[in-house]
Amino acid sequence: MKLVVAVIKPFKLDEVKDNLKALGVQGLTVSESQGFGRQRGHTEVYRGAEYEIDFVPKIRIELVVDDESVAEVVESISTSARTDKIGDGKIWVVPVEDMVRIRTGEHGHDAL
Amino acid sequence: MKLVVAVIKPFKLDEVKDNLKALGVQGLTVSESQGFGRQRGHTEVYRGAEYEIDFVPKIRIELVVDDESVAEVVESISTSARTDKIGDGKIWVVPVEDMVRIRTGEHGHDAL
Amino acid sequence: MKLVVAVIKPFKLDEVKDNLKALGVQGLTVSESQGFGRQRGHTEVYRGAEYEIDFVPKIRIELVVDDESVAEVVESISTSARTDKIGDGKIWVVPVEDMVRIRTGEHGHDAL
Amino acid sequence: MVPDPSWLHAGDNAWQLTAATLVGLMSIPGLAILYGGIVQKKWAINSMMMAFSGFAVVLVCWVLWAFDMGFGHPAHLGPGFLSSFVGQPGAVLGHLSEQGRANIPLLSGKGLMPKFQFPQSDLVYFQFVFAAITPLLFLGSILGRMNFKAWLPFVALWTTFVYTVNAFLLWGGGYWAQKGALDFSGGYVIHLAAGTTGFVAAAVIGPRLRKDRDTFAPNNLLMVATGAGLLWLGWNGFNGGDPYFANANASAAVLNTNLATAVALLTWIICDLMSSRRKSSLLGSVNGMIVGLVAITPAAGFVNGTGAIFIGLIASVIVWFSVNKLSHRGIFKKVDDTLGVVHTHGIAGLIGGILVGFFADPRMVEYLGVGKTPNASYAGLLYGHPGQVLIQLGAGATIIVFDGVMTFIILKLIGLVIPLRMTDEELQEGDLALHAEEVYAEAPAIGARLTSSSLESRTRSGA
Amino acid sequence: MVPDPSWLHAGDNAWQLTAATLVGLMSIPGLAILYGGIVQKKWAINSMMMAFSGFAVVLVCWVLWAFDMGFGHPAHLGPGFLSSFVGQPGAVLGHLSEQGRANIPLLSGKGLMPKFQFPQSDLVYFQFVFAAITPLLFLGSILGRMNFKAWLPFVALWTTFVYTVNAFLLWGGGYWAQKGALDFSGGYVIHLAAGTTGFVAAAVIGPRLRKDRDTFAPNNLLMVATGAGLLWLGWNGFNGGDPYFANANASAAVLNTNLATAVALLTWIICDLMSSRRKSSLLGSVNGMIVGLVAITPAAGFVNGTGAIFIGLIASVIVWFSVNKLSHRGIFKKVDDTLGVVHTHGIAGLIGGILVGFFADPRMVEYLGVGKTPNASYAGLLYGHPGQVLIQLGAGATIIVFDGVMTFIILKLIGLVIPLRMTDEELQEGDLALHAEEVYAEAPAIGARLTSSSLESRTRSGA
Amino acid sequence: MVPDPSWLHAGDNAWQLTAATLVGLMSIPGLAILYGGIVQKKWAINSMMMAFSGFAVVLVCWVLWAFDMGFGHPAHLGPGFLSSFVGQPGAVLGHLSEQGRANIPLLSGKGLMPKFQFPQSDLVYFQFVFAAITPLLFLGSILGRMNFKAWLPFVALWTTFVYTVNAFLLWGGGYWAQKGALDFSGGYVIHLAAGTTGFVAAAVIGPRLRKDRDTFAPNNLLMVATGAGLLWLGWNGFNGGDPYFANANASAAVLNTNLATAVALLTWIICDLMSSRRKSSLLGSVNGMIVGLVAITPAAGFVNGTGAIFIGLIASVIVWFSVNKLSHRGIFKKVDDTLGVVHTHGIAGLIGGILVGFFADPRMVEYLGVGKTPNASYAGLLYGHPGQVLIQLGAGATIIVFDGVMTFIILKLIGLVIPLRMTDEELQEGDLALHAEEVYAEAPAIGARLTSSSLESRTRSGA
Ligand SMILES: Nc1ncnc2c1ncn2[C@@H]1O[C@H](COP(=O)(O)OP(=O)(O)O)[C@@H](O)[C@H]1O
Ligand SMILES: Nc1ncnc2c1ncn2[C@@H]1O[C@H](COP(=O)(O)OP(=O)(O)O)[C@@H](O)[C@H]1O
Ligand SMILES: Nc1ncnc2c1ncn2[C@@H]1O[C@H](COP(=O)(O)OP(=O)(O)O)[C@@H](O)[C@H]1O
Repeated sequence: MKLVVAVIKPFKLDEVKDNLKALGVQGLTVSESQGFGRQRGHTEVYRGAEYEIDFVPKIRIELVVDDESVAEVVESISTSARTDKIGDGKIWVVPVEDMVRIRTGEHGHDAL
Repeated sequence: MKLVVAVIKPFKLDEVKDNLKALGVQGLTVSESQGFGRQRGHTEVYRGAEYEIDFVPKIRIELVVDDESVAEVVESISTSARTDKIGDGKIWVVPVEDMVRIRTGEHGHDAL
Repeated sequence: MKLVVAVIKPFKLDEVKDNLKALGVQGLTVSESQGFGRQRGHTEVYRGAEYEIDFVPKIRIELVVDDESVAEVVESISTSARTDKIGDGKIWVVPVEDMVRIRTGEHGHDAL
Repeated sequence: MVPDPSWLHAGDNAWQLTAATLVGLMSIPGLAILYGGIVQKKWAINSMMMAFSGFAVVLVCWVLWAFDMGFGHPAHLGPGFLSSFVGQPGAVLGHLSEQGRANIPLLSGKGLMPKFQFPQSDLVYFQFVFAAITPLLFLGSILGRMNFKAWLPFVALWTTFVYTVNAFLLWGGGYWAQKGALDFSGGYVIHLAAGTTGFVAAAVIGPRLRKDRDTFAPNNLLMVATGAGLLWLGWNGFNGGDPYFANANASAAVLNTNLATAVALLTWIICDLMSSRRKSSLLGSVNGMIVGLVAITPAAGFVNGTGAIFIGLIASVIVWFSVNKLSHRGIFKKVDDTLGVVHTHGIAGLIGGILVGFFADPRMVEYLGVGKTPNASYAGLLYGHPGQVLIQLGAGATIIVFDGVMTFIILKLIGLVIPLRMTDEELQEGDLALHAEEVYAEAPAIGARLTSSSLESRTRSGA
Repeated sequence: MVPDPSWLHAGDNAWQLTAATLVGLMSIPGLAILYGGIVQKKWAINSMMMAFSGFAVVLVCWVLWAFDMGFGHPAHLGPGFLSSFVGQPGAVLGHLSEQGRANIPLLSGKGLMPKFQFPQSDLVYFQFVFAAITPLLFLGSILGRMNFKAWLPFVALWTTFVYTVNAFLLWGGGYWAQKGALDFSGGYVIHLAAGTTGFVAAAVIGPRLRKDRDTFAPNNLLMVATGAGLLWLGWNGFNGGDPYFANANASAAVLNTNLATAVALLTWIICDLMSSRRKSSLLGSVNGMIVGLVAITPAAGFVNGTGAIFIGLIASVIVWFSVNKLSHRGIFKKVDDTLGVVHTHGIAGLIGGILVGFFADPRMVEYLGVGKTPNASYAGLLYGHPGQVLIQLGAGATIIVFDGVMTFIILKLIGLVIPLRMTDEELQEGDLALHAEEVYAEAPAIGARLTSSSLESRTRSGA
Repeated sequence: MVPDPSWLHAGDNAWQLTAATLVGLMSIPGLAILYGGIVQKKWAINSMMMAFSGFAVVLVCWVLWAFDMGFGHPAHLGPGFLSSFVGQPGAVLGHLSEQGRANIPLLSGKGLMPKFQFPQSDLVYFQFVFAAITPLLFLGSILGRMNFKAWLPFVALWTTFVYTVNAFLLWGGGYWAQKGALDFSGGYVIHLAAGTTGFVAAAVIGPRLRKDRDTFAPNNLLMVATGAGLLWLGWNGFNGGDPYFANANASAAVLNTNLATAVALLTWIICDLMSSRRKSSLLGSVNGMIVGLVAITPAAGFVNGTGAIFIGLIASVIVWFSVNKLSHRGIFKKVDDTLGVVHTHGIAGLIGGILVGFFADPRMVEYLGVGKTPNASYAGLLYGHPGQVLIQLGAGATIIVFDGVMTFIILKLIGLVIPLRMTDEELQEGDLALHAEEVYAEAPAIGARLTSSSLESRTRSGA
C-alpha cells in the first residue's frame, strides 16, 4: 500500500474528490495548510506600510491506496487539480507498511 | 522507527492520548482535519435549499515510535478510538529513516 | 527522495523558512498543529476552577527533498528552530517513492 | 439667553435624534456585520465595504439634492399624477435649512399632522437613515458578484430617481398620500422597494458562481446574531420615530412592533419544527424575526395589539412557505437573490401593507384633533372601510412596477459604462482580489512580513 | 391638531422608550452573544436560540396576561399576604390599554409617586424588557444540556407564576412594597430571582457532560466583550429608567450605577492580581463588572455616590471569594451552574439588596413632595432607620424561597410531559444535532454542496 | 407629588443621558472590540483589558477629584494664565452634587450659555464619557507592549494632570475659552490630546517586537467593523450632546457630523482607488470615516453644511497623505504608534480645529440671545473674523506642547517605580503570558481538562 499526499489549490478540492470517487476511492482525509513555493503570496496594506504574506492557502489531501491503484490515483489528482498556473501544487507517494480500520480492527487491504 | 498516523473522531482524542501515555508514549502531534468516507456528513439548510456537507471533522494524530512498539501503539489507538460506528477512522504505518530532537540534536531512538 | 517533516515552535517559522530558502529549497508546505510532549501546556481559569490545556501550538512543516540534500536540510531546520528550551520539536525523515508537479505533470527530481 | 426657539420641544427633538441614531445603528454596524457574517469568508470584506460606502453615498446625495425631492415642494411635471409624484431637488446646507423649523410643505400643519417641533436638520437626518438603509437591504440580493465600482453610482442613481419617488408618493404628500394610502414606516417605501429592486438587480447582474451558490455557508453566525439583535431593537427607532413626536402613538408603535416580531419569530420556529426537517435553526429564527419587523412596519401605529399579533402570524406563515417552498421553483430559482430579500423584505412588506388595509383601527390615534379637526387616525376593512385594501393594493403595485422598471433601466445604463459584475478572477478569489484584505487576516498570515521595499527603509533607519 | 394629550410629557416618554430600548439591547443581542461567545463552539447556536426565543415567549405572555399580574389590580386570593401578592391577569391589546395614560393601580398618584406622564404601552414595554431579561439571565445556569422544547414552556410558566409575583410584591404595590422594601431596578425581582431559579434549575435538570465541564473554554472572547459592553452601557437604561421620569434621580442613578461598576471591576482585578494566580483576566474583569452592575441595581437612586462606591467594593470582594473559593465546595460544586449565575447575579443581587438597607440616603430624592406630601426618599440603617435592613432581609428571603420552590415544581411538571434534558446524541454533538447548524459553518464546510435532490432540480432548470 | 424641580427639563435631561450613553458605547464595547479585532490574536485580550480597566479608572478619578478640576471653580495658582488653567479638585459624591442643578461656575448663565436644565450628576456623567474615551484613544498608540500594571496609574495621572487642564482651558471657562477658542466637542481636548499623548507615549515606552510590527495582521475585521459602526453612530451623542440642550444646534451638529464623515470616507476610498494600489480596503474606509468624525468634532455646531463637507474633504485628503506617505518617513517611522493615532486623531483633530477658524458661520446659532444678550454664535475667517484662525492655532499649540511634555514626565516618573514595558516573555507570548487567556480559547484547546488538583476534588465528590 502507498500513501498519496497531494497539496492543491483549495477551490479544486471538489473536482479532485469527485473524480477520485468515480475511480472507486472510498475515503480520504484533508487538512488546511499553507504553501510556500514559486507562487507569490499576496500583499496587505496597513497604515501605509505594505506587508507581503509569503504563504498561500492550500488543501492537503492524503489517502492510502493499493499499490496497483497508485498510478491512476496520482494521474487523476494531477489532472483534476491542474489549472496550468503556477502554484497548482505537488503530489508525493510514500510507502505504507500497514493499515487498520479502527471500527473493525481489519488490517491491510481490507481496511481501505 | 515508524510513523503511525491515525485519523479519529475528535471526541476520542483525550482517551486515545491518555492510553498512549499509559503505554509510555512521550510525545505526539495532532492536527484538525476533515474526513471523507463511508460516514455521511451533515445537511445544512439555507433559504430553503438543503446543502450537504460531504466532509466530517476528524483529528489526525501522528507519532513516531520504535519498531518494537508499533504493534502495541496501533492496538492501543485502535481500541481507545473505537465506537463501533461508521467513521471511527483509520490508522496507517509508514517507515521512518531518521528522527531528530531539535533541542539537543540527538538522532534516532534517543530523539523519541 | 525523502519527505522531511518538522514540528516546531510557531514563532520560529520565519527563521526556518528563510534559512531553507538560502539553502536553495524551492517549496514547502506548513500546517497548524498541536503538540503533546514534555513541554507543558498552559492553565486557564474559569469560574474559579483551573483547567490545564495539555496541548501546545506547533507548526508542522513538510518538504520533499533530494536524497543528497536530506542531511543539510535536517541540519538547517534543526539549527534555526532551536531555542534550547523544552518543546523545540522534532524532525523525522520518510522515504518518498515519487513526486509529481501538478502543473506540468513532471515526475521525480524535476518535480521538486 | 435661551437654548431654543419657542417652537422647539426638547422632548420631541431628543426622541427624534435618538430614533434616528437607532435606525442608523441598524445599518452601521447592524446590516454590515450581519452580511459580513452570513456570507462565505471570501465575501466578508466586500459585503461590509459595500454597506459602509453605500451608506455614505446616500447621505451626500440626500443633503445635496435628494431630501427635497422626497419631502420638499412638488415638482409639477405635468397634469394629475405627474404633478405630485416627486419633489423639486434642492440642497440642505445653509444655516436656515439646518436650524429652521422642520417642514414638509404638503403635510405640516395641513390638517394631516401638527407642525413639527424640531429643526429641519433633524428631519433631514431622520429621513436619511431610512433612505440609507434601503440600498443596504437590497444589497443583500446582489452580494457576491456585483462590481464595487458599479455599486456606488447605482446607489446614487437609485436614491435620486427611485427612492425619492417612493418617499414622495407615500410620505411627502404625493399621489398615494393624497389617496389615503398608509405606510407607517416604510413597508412599501423601504421594504417592498428593497425586495423588488434587489430581485431585479440580481436578475440583471446575473448569479454568483455556481460554486458559491452550492457551498453557501455562513462564516460567523455570532455576527449574524449581533446584527440581527441591532435590527430588532433598532426597530424601536424605525417605527417609534415615525409619528415625529414622542407621543402615545410612538409608544404604541414600539409595543406593536415588538409584539408582531415575537409572534413571527415563534411562528417560524414552530413551522420549522413541524416541517420534515423537525429542527429549528438560528437563521430560521432570524428570518422569522425580520419578517415580523418588516410586516408590522407599514402598520405599527395604525393597528392595535390584536392587529399586530395577526400581522406577525400571517406574514410569518406566508413567508415561511415562500422561502421553503417557492424558492426552489420558477423565477425564484432562476434569479440568484443571495439572501432572499425578495421574500423577507419584498413579500413581507407587501403583506404588511395589505394587512394594514384590514387591521387599521380608527381608535388608534396618531395625533389628536383640536376643535373641528378630527383625530389623525385610519380605518381598515375590519373597521368598516373596505376601500382601504384597494388603496393599499394600488400603492403596492405602483412601487413594484416603478421600482422594478427603474432599477432595470438604471442598471442597464450603468452597465454601458462600468461592468456590473466582477471579473472572473475576483469572483474566484473574493476579498483578496477585490480589496487586498481578508476578514480573518491572521490565520493564513503565518509568516507575513514587510515587503522588501518597506522592510529595507525600516531596516536602514534602525527603527 | 396636537401631537399628544396634555398629560403626556414628551421628555419623559422619550427617555422611557430610550431606556427600554437600552435594556432590550442588553438581552438582544447582548446576552445572546455573550453566551454564544463564552460557551464551547458546539453550544453557540443553541445558546443564542434559547436567548432569542425566550425573549419572544416572554413578550407574548406579557401582553396577553402577565403584565397585569405584575402591575395591575390585586387579585384578592385570601386574607393578608394572599390578598396582595399578585395581580389579576389581563391582556394589553386594545387601543385604550395602548394609548391611555400609564397606571399602576396601587401606586400611581397614591402619594408614593406622581402620576405617569406617558402611555400604558410605554410602561408595558419598559416592564417587558425587564421581565424578558430575567429568564435570559438564568439561562446562563442551564446552558449546554436543557432541551430546547422544554425551555419554551419553562419560560412561559416561570414568567406567569413566578416573575409576576416577584414584580407585584416589590413594584406593583404588593406585600413587600407596602412594608417599604426597596428594590430600585431589580436586585431582587430580577437578579436574586435569576440566581435562585438558575441554581435550582441546574440541579433539577442535572449537569452537563463530564467532558463539557472539564474542557470548558470560551470560543470567542471578543463576543463576550461585545456582550459585556452592551450590558454595562445598557444598564444606564436599566437603572436610569426606573424613576419613570427623566428627572434628577434618573441621572443620579446612572452615575451611581457606573461608579459602583467601575469600583467593582477594579476591585476584582486587584483581587485577581493579589491571589495566587497573580494574573488578571478579561473574564475576571467582566465578572467584576457584572457584580457591580447587579449589586447597585436595587440601590441606584436611593444611595449617594459614597454608598455606590461601598456597594461596588463590598459586593466585588464577597463575590470574588464566593466564585474563587466557594464554587469548589459543597453544593456549589455539586450543582452544575454553567456560568455561575448564582454567584454573579444571585449573591450579588442579595448583597446589593441588603446593603441598600444600610446605605439608603434620605436626602437622595426620587420625587419631590408638594404641599404636605413628603419627598419620596428612603433611609437606611446608616441614616437612622435600622429596620430597613430587616425589611430587606425579609423581602430577599421571600424571593429565594418562593422562586426556588416554584421553579422546582414547574420543572418537575414540565418534565412529566417533555424531557428536560437533551438526548445523549445531542449532548455529544451539540448544535449540529440540535439545530443542524454550526456557528462557524464555513470552516468545516470545505466541499459542501447541494444535496442530490435540490441539486437535481437546479440542474434540470439550468439555473 | 412631582417628578422634578422646576428648573429640570425632562427633554434636555433625556437627551443628555442618551448622548452620554452613546458616547459610552463608543468606548465600551466600541473601541475595546475594534482594538481586540485589529491587533494580532496574541494581543486581543490584553487590548480589551486595557480598554475596560482604563474606562473604570477614569470614572473613579473623575468623581473623586477630577471633574471639579476640569469644570469647577478655578484654582488661582498665580497671575494671568496661571489663574485660569485648571479648577480646584473636589468630589462629586453627596446628594446635592448629584441631584442639584448642573453648573459650570465660569460659564452657566454668564452670557455665554443659558443655565443648565439638568442635574449635576448628568453633567458629571456626560463629561466622564469624554474623559474616559481619551485614554482609550491613545491606548491605540501603545498596544502590544505597555505593561498593564503601569497602564492603570498612567491613566489615573494623565486624567488628573493633563485631561483636566485641557478641559478647563477650553470648556471649563479657562484661558483659551476666554480668548474665544472654539472646540465644539473635543477636536483639541480629546483628539489632538490623544494623538499627541499616544505618540509621545509610544516613543517613551519603545516599539513593539520587530516581529510583531512586521507581521501585523488584524485577527478579525468583523469586530473592527462592529467597533467602527458604534463609533460612527455613537458620535451622534458625542457631537449632538455638546450644546447641553436638545436644541436646534444639537440636530445641526448631528447632521454635519454625519455629512463630514460620509465625505471623508468616500474621499479616502477615492484616494485609495487612485493610488498605485488601485484597491480600496475596509481598513481604509474605517480610517477615512474616523478622520471625518474627528475633524468635524471641533466644528460640528459652528459650521453649516457646506463647511462640514469641506472639513471632511480637506481632512481626509491630508490625513490620507500623512498615513500613506509620511508614516514611512522621519519621526513617524521611528516611533511605533501602533494604530497610527497621531494621524487619524492627532492630525485630523488639529486640522478640524484650524478649519473651524475658517468655516465658523455666525448664522449657525448655538443658543438664542434674549433682550440685549446676543446669540451665542461664532465667526471664522471666511465670515469676516480672521483672528479666529490665530486663536485656534494658539489653543492647538498649547495642547500639543502641554500634553506632550506632561505625558513624558508622567511616564518617566511611573517608570521609576513600575516597568513601562512588558517582560520579554510577555512580549513573545502575549495574552497567554499576561492574562492566562486566549481570545479564541477553544481552537487550541483540543484536549483541555481540569488540572489534577481540581479534577481530584471533583472526582471525589462524584459530582
Ligand atoms: N518540495 C516541496 N515539498 C513539499 N511541498 C512543496 C514542495 N514544493 C512545493 N510544495 C507545495 O506545492 C505548492 C505549489 O508549489 P509552487 O512552487 O508554488 O508551484 P508549482 O508546483 O506550480 O511549481 C507550494 O505552495 C507548496 O505547498
Ligand atoms: N483510504 C483512506 N486514506 C486516508 N484516509 C481515509 C481513507 N479511508 C478513510 N479515511 C479516513 O477515515 C475516516 C473514516 O472512514 P469511513 O469510511 O467514514 O469509516 P470507517 O473507517 O468506519 O469505515 C474518513 O473520514 C477519512 O478521514
Ligand atoms: N514521538 C513523537 N512523534 C511525533 N511528534 C512528537 C513526538 N514526540 C514529540 N513530538 C512533537 O514534538 C513536540 C516537542 O516535544 P517535547 O517532548 O515537548 O519537547 P522536546 O522535543 O524539546 O523534548 C511535541 O509538542 C510534539 O508536537
